[in-house]
Amino acid sequence: MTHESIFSGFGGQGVLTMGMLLGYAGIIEDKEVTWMPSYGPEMRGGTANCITIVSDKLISSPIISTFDTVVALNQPSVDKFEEKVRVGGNMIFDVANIINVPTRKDINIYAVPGSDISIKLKNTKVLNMIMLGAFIGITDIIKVETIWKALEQVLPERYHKLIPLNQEAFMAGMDAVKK
Amino acid sequence: MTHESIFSGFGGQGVLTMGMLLGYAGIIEDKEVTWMPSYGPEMRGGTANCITIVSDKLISSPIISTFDTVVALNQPSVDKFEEKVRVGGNMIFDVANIINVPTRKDINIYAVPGSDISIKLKNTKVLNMIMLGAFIGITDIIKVETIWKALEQVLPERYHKLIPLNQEAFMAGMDAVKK
Amino acid sequence: MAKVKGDIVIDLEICKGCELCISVCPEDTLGLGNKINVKGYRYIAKVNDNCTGCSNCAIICPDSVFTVYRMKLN
Amino acid sequence: MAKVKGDIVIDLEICKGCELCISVCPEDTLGLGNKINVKGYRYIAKVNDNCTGCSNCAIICPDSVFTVYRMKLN
Amino acid sequence: MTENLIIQEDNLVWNKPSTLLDVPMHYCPGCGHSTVHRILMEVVEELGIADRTIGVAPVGCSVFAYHYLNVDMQQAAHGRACAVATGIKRVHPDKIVFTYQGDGDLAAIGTAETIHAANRGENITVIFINNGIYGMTSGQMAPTSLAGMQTTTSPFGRDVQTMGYPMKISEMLAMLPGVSFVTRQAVHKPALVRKAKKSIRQALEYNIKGMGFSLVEIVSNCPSNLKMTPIESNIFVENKMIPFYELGDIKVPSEVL
Amino acid sequence: MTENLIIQEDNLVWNKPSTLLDVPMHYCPGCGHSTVHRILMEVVEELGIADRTIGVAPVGCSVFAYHYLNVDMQQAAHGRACAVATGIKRVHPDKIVFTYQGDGDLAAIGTAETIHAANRGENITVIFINNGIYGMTSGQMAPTSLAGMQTTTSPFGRDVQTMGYPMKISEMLAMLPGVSFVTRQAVHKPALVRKAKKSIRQALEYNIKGMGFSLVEIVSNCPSNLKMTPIESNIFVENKMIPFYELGDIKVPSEVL
Amino acid sequence: MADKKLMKGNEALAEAMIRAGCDAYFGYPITPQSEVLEYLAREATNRTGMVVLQAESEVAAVNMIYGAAGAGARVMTTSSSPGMSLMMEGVSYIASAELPCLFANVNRGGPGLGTIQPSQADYFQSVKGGGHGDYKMFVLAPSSVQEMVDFVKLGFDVADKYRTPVMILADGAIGQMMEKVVLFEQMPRPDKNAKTWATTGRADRPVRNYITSLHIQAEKMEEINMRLQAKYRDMEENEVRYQAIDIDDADYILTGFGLGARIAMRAMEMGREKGYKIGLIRPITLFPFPTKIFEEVGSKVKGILDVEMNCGQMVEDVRLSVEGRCPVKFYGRTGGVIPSPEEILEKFEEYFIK
Amino acid sequence: MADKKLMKGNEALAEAMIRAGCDAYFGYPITPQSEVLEYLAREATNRTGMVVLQAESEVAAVNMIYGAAGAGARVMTTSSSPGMSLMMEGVSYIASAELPCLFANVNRGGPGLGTIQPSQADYFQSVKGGGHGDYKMFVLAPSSVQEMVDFVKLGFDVADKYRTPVMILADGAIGQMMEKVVLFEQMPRPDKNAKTWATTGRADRPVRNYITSLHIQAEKMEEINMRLQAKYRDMEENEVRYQAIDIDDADYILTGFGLGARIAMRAMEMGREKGYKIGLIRPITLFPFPTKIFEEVGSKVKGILDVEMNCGQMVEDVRLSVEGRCPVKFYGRTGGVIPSPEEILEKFEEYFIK
Ligand SMILES: Cc1ncc(C[n+]2csc(CCOP(=O)(O)OP(=O)(O)O)c2C)c(N)n1
Ligand SMILES: Cc1ncc(C[n+]2csc(CCOP(=O)(O)OP(=O)(O)O)c2C)c(N)n1
Ligand code: SF4
Ligand code: SF4
Ligand code: SF4
Ligand code: SF4
Repeated sequence: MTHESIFSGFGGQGVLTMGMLLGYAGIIEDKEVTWMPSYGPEMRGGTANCITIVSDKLISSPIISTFDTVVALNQPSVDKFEEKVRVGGNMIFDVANIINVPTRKDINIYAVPGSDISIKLKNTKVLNMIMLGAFIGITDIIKVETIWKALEQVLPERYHKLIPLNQEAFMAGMDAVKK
Repeated sequence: MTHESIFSGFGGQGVLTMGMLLGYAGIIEDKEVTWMPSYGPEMRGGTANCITIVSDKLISSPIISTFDTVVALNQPSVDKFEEKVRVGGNMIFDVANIINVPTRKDINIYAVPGSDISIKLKNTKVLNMIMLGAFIGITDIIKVETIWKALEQVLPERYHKLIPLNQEAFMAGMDAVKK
Repeated sequence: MAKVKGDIVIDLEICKGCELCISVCPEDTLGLGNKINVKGYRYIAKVNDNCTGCSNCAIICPDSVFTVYRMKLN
Repeated sequence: MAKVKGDIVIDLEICKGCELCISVCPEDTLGLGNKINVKGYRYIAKVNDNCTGCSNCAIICPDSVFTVYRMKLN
Repeated sequence: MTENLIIQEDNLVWNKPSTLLDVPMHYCPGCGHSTVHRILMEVVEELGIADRTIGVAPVGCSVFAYHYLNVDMQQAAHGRACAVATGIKRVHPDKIVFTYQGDGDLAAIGTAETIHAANRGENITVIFINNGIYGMTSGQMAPTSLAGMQTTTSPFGRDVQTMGYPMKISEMLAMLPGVSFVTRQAVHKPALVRKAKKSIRQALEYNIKGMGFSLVEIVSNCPSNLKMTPIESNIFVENKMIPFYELGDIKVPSEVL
Repeated sequence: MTENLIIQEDNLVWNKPSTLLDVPMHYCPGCGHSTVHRILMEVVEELGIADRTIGVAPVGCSVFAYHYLNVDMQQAAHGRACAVATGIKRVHPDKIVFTYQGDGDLAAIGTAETIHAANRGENITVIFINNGIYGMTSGQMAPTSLAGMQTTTSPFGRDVQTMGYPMKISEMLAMLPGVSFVTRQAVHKPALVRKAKKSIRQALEYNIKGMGFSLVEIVSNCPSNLKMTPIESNIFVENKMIPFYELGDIKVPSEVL
Repeated sequence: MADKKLMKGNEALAEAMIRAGCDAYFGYPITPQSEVLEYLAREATNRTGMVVLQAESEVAAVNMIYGAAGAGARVMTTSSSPGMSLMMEGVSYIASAELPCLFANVNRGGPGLGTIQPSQADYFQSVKGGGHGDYKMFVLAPSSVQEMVDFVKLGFDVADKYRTPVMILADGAIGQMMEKVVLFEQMPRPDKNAKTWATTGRADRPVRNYITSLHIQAEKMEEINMRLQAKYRDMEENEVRYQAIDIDDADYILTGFGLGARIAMRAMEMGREKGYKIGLIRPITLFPFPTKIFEEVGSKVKGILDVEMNCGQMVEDVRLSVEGRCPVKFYGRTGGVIPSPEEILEKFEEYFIK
Repeated sequence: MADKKLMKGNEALAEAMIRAGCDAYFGYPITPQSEVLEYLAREATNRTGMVVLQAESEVAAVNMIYGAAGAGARVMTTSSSPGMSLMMEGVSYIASAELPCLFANVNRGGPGLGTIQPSQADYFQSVKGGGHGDYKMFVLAPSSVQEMVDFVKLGFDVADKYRTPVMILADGAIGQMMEKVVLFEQMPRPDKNAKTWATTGRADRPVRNYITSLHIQAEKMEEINMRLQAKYRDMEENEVRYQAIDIDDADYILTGFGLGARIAMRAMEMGREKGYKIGLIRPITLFPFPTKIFEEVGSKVKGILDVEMNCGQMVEDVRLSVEGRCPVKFYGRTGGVIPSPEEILEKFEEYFIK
C-alpha cells in the first residue's frame, strides 16, 4: 500500500499538523513515511501545505505532483490542487468559504462541513482534526487507534487534556463522510 | 638587444631602486621593460631582489631563472645567484662583507669596492648608485645621460638637490669597473 | 456635549484585527466584527457614534486602516 | 660612591640597534658600536663601567638583549 | 445625516501619507514595523524630500520595506545596511539616505558596519527597530533580548553569563564623535507614536543639514514571536522592555543642547 | 676583576623569561610589539600558567607571535581573534585564553567579534596594541590613527569628516557589563613598561578568577611606518598619542574599586 | 533497541550531533536551518554538556569553529547559502590549517538573498572551493533524513581521519522534511586532549603546539599545498561513495544528488514502467567525486541525464568523468523550484527517446 | 599623444580607474594590492573628484560597492585572496541584483592566510562562483601591466552593458611588477543619474526604483535565474576573448592565463628553438571561457599542456572543452611559487616528447 496525499490551507489552520499526525501514525504502524512541507516567508497568514506519503515500501521521491488524496481547507487550495488529484482519487474540502467548488467527474469529491462542525464543537482550532477524520474515514489507510497514539506523541504532556476534544473532532469528521 | 638582469641584496640597500632606474631609463630610450620585484613580509631587514629586463622587442616572461647579469649586494645574493648567471654573463658584487667569493670560470666576475667608495663619498645610501654605475659600465645597455633623465623622473622634486651626489656615485662605480 | 464631532472611514480589507485601535479609543467606538476579510482577518467596525475624530485609532493603527475626519459643531 | 654595582651581558646577535637602551641608561653606560651583526644591525656596547644594575636597559629593550646582574658592595 | 457632513475633504484630520504605497503590508497584526513605516513616511512627506530620498532595507521582517515606502530603495545584505548607505551617500551627497534595520541586523551581524558608519559620521539616518528578538527567522535571541527572556534559541531564558547581556547599542554609538543625534522612542501608545515621529523628523532634519550620523531607536513589539496578542505584546514592551531600554534622547547635537 | 664577581647566578636581577622562545623576533628595531611580548610572557611565567595557557595571534605584525611565545597558540583570521578565543575557551573552560591584536585587527575588521565577545563576558584577556597605524601592510590608516595623521591611505592627513574619528574602542568596550577590566598603558619608558606589566598581570588574574572579559590596551609605536627612529617614534607616542589616548584604568571590577 | 523516529531533517541532524559526542556547536540563525540551533539549545547541554552558542554572525561562527577545532574539540556549524558565503574565508583557513570539523549547508535558492526554498546551487561553492586557494572539503550529499543522521557520524570520522573540514550539502527540503530515521546510540564525547597536535595548553608537552595557515616562504606554502593535495588524492582513492541502481542492464543513466536524485529515482521508476532501461547513479560524496563509475557507464550507455536543482553544476564533474564517451544532458530547475518526476521523464524522452 | 609610462601593475590599475571616470572606490588594505588604495588616496580625489574610502573591512567594502553601484555610480573595489573570500556574499548579491561594478583580485598564495607571493589559485572562486547560487562574474585575466590598464576600461564597459559584476583576476606578480604602459586619455565621469533603474532618488520618475535580490516566490527567483543565465549565454556568444600564437602549424598547445601564460610563452619560444611545433592559447576571458578554440585545436593537436600557478583549476575548463579529443596535461606550482620557463619545457618534454 502506498498513499500519497497533500494537505493544504491557510497558515494557522493546522494543515502541517494534519500531515504530521498521519506521519507519526504511519511510523507507529511501521510504515515508511515522508512528510514534506512547503514553507513560506510569512509568520502568519500565508498559505501552507504538506505532502504526506505513507507506504509499505521505500519511498523514492518525497515530492510528487499528483496525489491520491487532496485535503483542501481554503479556496486557493481547491483551485490549485483539483487538477492534481489522480483519476479515481479523492478531493476532500471544507465547504465553508468555498465559492468555486471542484467539478471534476473522474475523482471522488467530498464536501465536508468542517468549519460548521468546529463551530458546533465550540473550537475552530479543531478544524484540522475534523478534516483528518474525514481523510481517514475515506482512505482508511491508518487505524483510528493509531491516530490516538500519534496524538499522544505529538502533543506535549501538558496538552494531553485536549486529547478527548481532538478525538471528538476527528470522529465527527469521520462520521461526516460516512453518511 | 635584450638584457636580462637581477639586482639583489638586503632590504634597505636600494636594490629595487637600481632596477627601477634602469627600467625608467629603458622607457626613455623607447625600449620594452619589465621589472619584477620579489616581495617579502618584513618591513625591514629581509632580502630583496628585482629582475629587470630591457629589450628591443616584446618581452614574453618577466620571470626568468638565468640572467645575463647579476648584481649582488650581500653574501646570500652571491651564494644564490652565482649559478644563475648565463655562460659568458656577468656577476657584479660589492666586496664588503663577502667571505665566499664567486668562483665560476665561465662568467665575468667583477668585485666592486662599492661600500668603500660609498664611505669615501660620506654617504652609504648611494651604494646602489655606485653598483648601478658599475652595471652600466660593464653592460653599456643604456646611455649615461638617459640615467640622468631617469633620475630626474624617479626622484621627487624636493630631492633633486641630491642628483649631483648620485651622479658622482654612479660615475665612481663606472670608473671602478673601467680600471 | 462635545464641541467637536468626528468620523472615520475604515479600509476593512487591510485591517488585521490586531485590536490596538480598540484599546486606545477613548470613546469605545471600535470593536471587532464577526466577518472575515480576504486576508482571513476579523476586521474592525464602528460600534457607536461617539467618535470625536481624536485620531488615536489612526495613530496607533499599524496598517493605516483609518481615515479620520473631524468637524467643529457650532 | 654607589653602594651597588651592576653589570650586563649583551646578546649582540639579537640587538637591532634601536638605541632605546641608550636613551634610558642613567649612567650613560651604553652606546652603539661600529660593527654589524649577522642580521645587519649595528649593535649596542658598553661604553663605561658605571652600570648599577638598574635594569632600565633590560626593561626598555624590546628584544631582551640584556641579562642584568647587581651586587651590593660591602 | 451627520456622517455625510463630517466625511469630507475639509474635515480630514488624518489619512495615510502619499509616501506610503497603497499595498497591504505583510507584517503580522499589531506589529510596530508597520507603524514606524508610516510615521517615517509621514515625515518624509512633510519634509518634502521623497523625491531625493534613498532608503536601505535590511534583512529581517522589514526586508520588504521597499514594497511599501514610496522612495527609491535598496535591499541590503544582512547587517550591511550602513555600508550600503555609505556607498549610496558617498556618490550622492545631495540625497537623503536612511537605513531601516532590526536589532539582529544592526547589533549582531552588522555591528562593525553600524559602528564604523557612525564613527565616520556618515551623514545618514538609521531607523533602528529594537523588538528584542529575531522576527523573520521565528523568534531567536537577539543581542537586545532581555536577561532571562525565553526565545527559541534561549529556551530556558537568556543566561547573560553564557549568552551575553542585552546590548544598549544606542548608548555605545552615542559615544562616537561622528554621531549627531541618538534617541530611543516607542510606538505602542498614540502619544509615543507622536513623540517617535518628532524624533524621526529631528533626525532627518539633522541629516538634511549635514550634521552627521543620526539614529532613532524604536523599542517595539513582536507579537508573533513573543507568542502574545498585540495588546499583550505592547504591555510587554511597556513593562519589561522600557524599564531596561529607557526612552528619551541619548545624544543631541551640542548646538541644540 | 669586578665583572666576574658581579656576573653570577646569585646577582641576577633581570633576564629573559623562559616563556619567551629563544629566537630573534622579526619586529622592526624598537617596535613595542617585542616589549609587550616579553612582559606578557613574564607575567605568564610568574603566574605559572604557561602549561595551561592558549594564545591567539592576529593578522598584523604580530601574526608570528606563535614563533615567540612559548605557549600553545592559534593564528586567527584578520579580526577574528576574539571569536577564535571564544571557540577555544568554550571547549576548554579550565584553560587561560588570551588574544594579542593590533588596532586594525581589533577595531576595524574585527569590531563585531571584539564587541560581542566582550558583551558575552567571554572569560578571555585581550592584549591590544594601539600603534595608530597598520604596521604589517605598510602604514595605512587605522581606526585609531590620530586626526590629521598622515598615512599611506591618508596622504594629506586623516580628515575626520570623511575618514572617521580616531576611535577609543577601549572606552566603548568598558561600557559592556560582561567586561571586567579595561586599562590603557604604554611601554616607551621603563616605568611605563613596569606599569603595563602590572596591568597585564591584573587582567590575567581576573581571567584566572573567571571574572569575564579583560583588555589591556598598549599605546605603542611603529617606527617603520611613522618613518621615524625608534626614539622619535616614542616621542611621538608620548607627545601625540597619549594626550588623546590617556593612560590609566578605564574599568576595574567593582569589587576592587 | 533501535531508536526509530519520525523526524525533521534539521532536527535529526542536530540529534545526531548530540549522539555523535559533539563538543560544541556555534551557529547563527538562517532559514531553512534555524531548527538546528533551536533543537540543540533545547536538548544538547542538558544531555551531554555540549556547548551551544549563538554567534553574532556567520563570520564569528566559523572562526569559533576554527578555534574550538584547533583546540581539539569535535565541533560543527550549520548555515544556509548567504551565511555559508560569509564563512568562505574561515573555511579556507580551516582547510589550510588542517582542522577537523563539520559544516552543513542547508542550501536555499540564490544568488543573493534569493528565496528560502530548497536549492542545490551551492554545489560549486562546496565542491570547487568558494574560498580562496587550492583546497577541498569532503562533501557529503544526503538524500534522506536518515542520511542527515548517518553523515554526521561519518562526517566527524572522516574529518578526524584526514584532519579536514567536511561539508554536508543538504538542500532546504531535506532540512525541512520529516521521515523515519533510525538513530544510533549516544556515543561518549571523545577526549579533547587526545589530539597531539591541538592547542590544549602545553601541559607537559616539551614544545608548544601552534595552529597556523601562514607560511610566508612560498616554498613552504607549496609544501603545505602538496600535503593537502596528497590527502585529497587519498580521499579520491578511499572515500568515494555513491549509490547505483539498476545500472547493469541500463541503456540510460539518470543522475543527480540529494533530493534531486530522489526525484530522479521516481522518474526512473516511471520510465522503467514505460519500458525504458534506465539506471541511476547518485553521487554521495561530491568530493571526492565518483569519477570511475561514470567513466565506466559512459562507455556502455547511450546517454546520461543529470538532474539538479540549479543551472548545471555537478554536470561539469559528470562530463569531466565521461569525457565525451556518451552524451551528457542536463535538466535543472533553480531558484527554489523543485523539478517533478514527470518533467524529468519528459526531458529524458525529449533528449534520448524522441 | 599617447601617455607612455613605466608603472607598477597595481598603480596602473588605479590610474586607469581614475581615467575611466570611476566615481568611487571602496577598499581595505591587503598585500599585494594595497598600492591601489594608496595611489588613489594620493591621486584620485584631487583630479576627478572621485570618492576614495578605506572601509573597515572587505565585507563593508563590497557592500559599499553594492550601494554605490545600485545608486548608478561607476565603482570598483580590489582585494586579494582572503579579503576576496570575505566578499563572496556581497558578490552573490551584486550578481543577483544585476549591478554593474568592477572587482580586482590580486591573487596571493592560499589557502588560509597563506603567503603574499603571487598565485592563481582563486580561479575556481572567480569563475565557478565562490558565493552561493547560480551566478557568474565576467572574469578577465590580465597578463601584463598594459592589460591591467585596458581591462579596467573594458571591465566597466562590459559591466554596464550586461549589468553584471566583472572581475579582473590578476596574480600578485602582475600587481607588483612594472612594465611600459600606454595610458588612455582621461574620460569624463559618466552621469550617475543616467541609469534609469538606479536608486538615485525618485525625482520626477512616476514610480520609485528599488534594488533587491530577494524573490520569495521560487518561481520568480527562477525567472531571475533564467534571465541571468540568458545573459551569461549572451556573453559566451559575444564576449569571449583569447590570444592565440602560432597555433596553425602546432602539434602541441601550451595554455595558461595571466602571468602563467607569459611564462609559458617563453617556454614555447624555447621549445620552438628546439624544433617542437608548439602553439599557445591564452584565455583572456576566463568566464566566458574560450571553449570553441580548444574544441578546435583539440581535434588537431597531439596534446595540450596547461600551466597554472595553482593545483589545477582552469584545466577543468580546458578538459570540458576538449572532451577527450586529445590528452590534456597539467603542470602547476602553487602556494606562491612561480614556475620557470625551463621547468615548463621540461614537463612538456616529459609528457609529449619522451
Ligand atoms: C547572512 C545571513 N545570515 C542570516 C540570515 C537570516 N536572517 C534573516 S532575518 C534575520 C534576523 C532578523 O532579526 P532582526 O534584525 O531583529 O529583525 P526583525 O525580523 O526582528 O525585524 C536573520 C538571522 C540571512 N538572511 N543572511
Ligand atoms: C581579510 C584580510 N584583510 C586584510 C588583510 C591584510 N592585513 C594584514 S595585517 C593588516 C593590518 C594590520 O594592522 P594592525 O592590526 O594595526 O596591526 P599592526 O601590523 O600595526 O601590528 C591587514 C589589513 C588580511 N590579511 N586579511
Ligand atoms: S489597529 Fe488597525 S489593523 Fe489593528 S484592528 Fe484596528 S484597524 Fe485593524
Ligand atoms: S634597546 Fe635592545 S635592541 Fe635596542 S639598541 Fe638597545 S640592546 Fe639593541
Ligand atoms: S514576526 Fe514579529 S517583527 Fe516580524 S512582522 Fe511579525 S510581529 Fe512584526
Ligand atoms: S611595521 Fe611597525 S608595528 Fe610592525 S614590526 Fe615594524 S615597527 Fe613594529
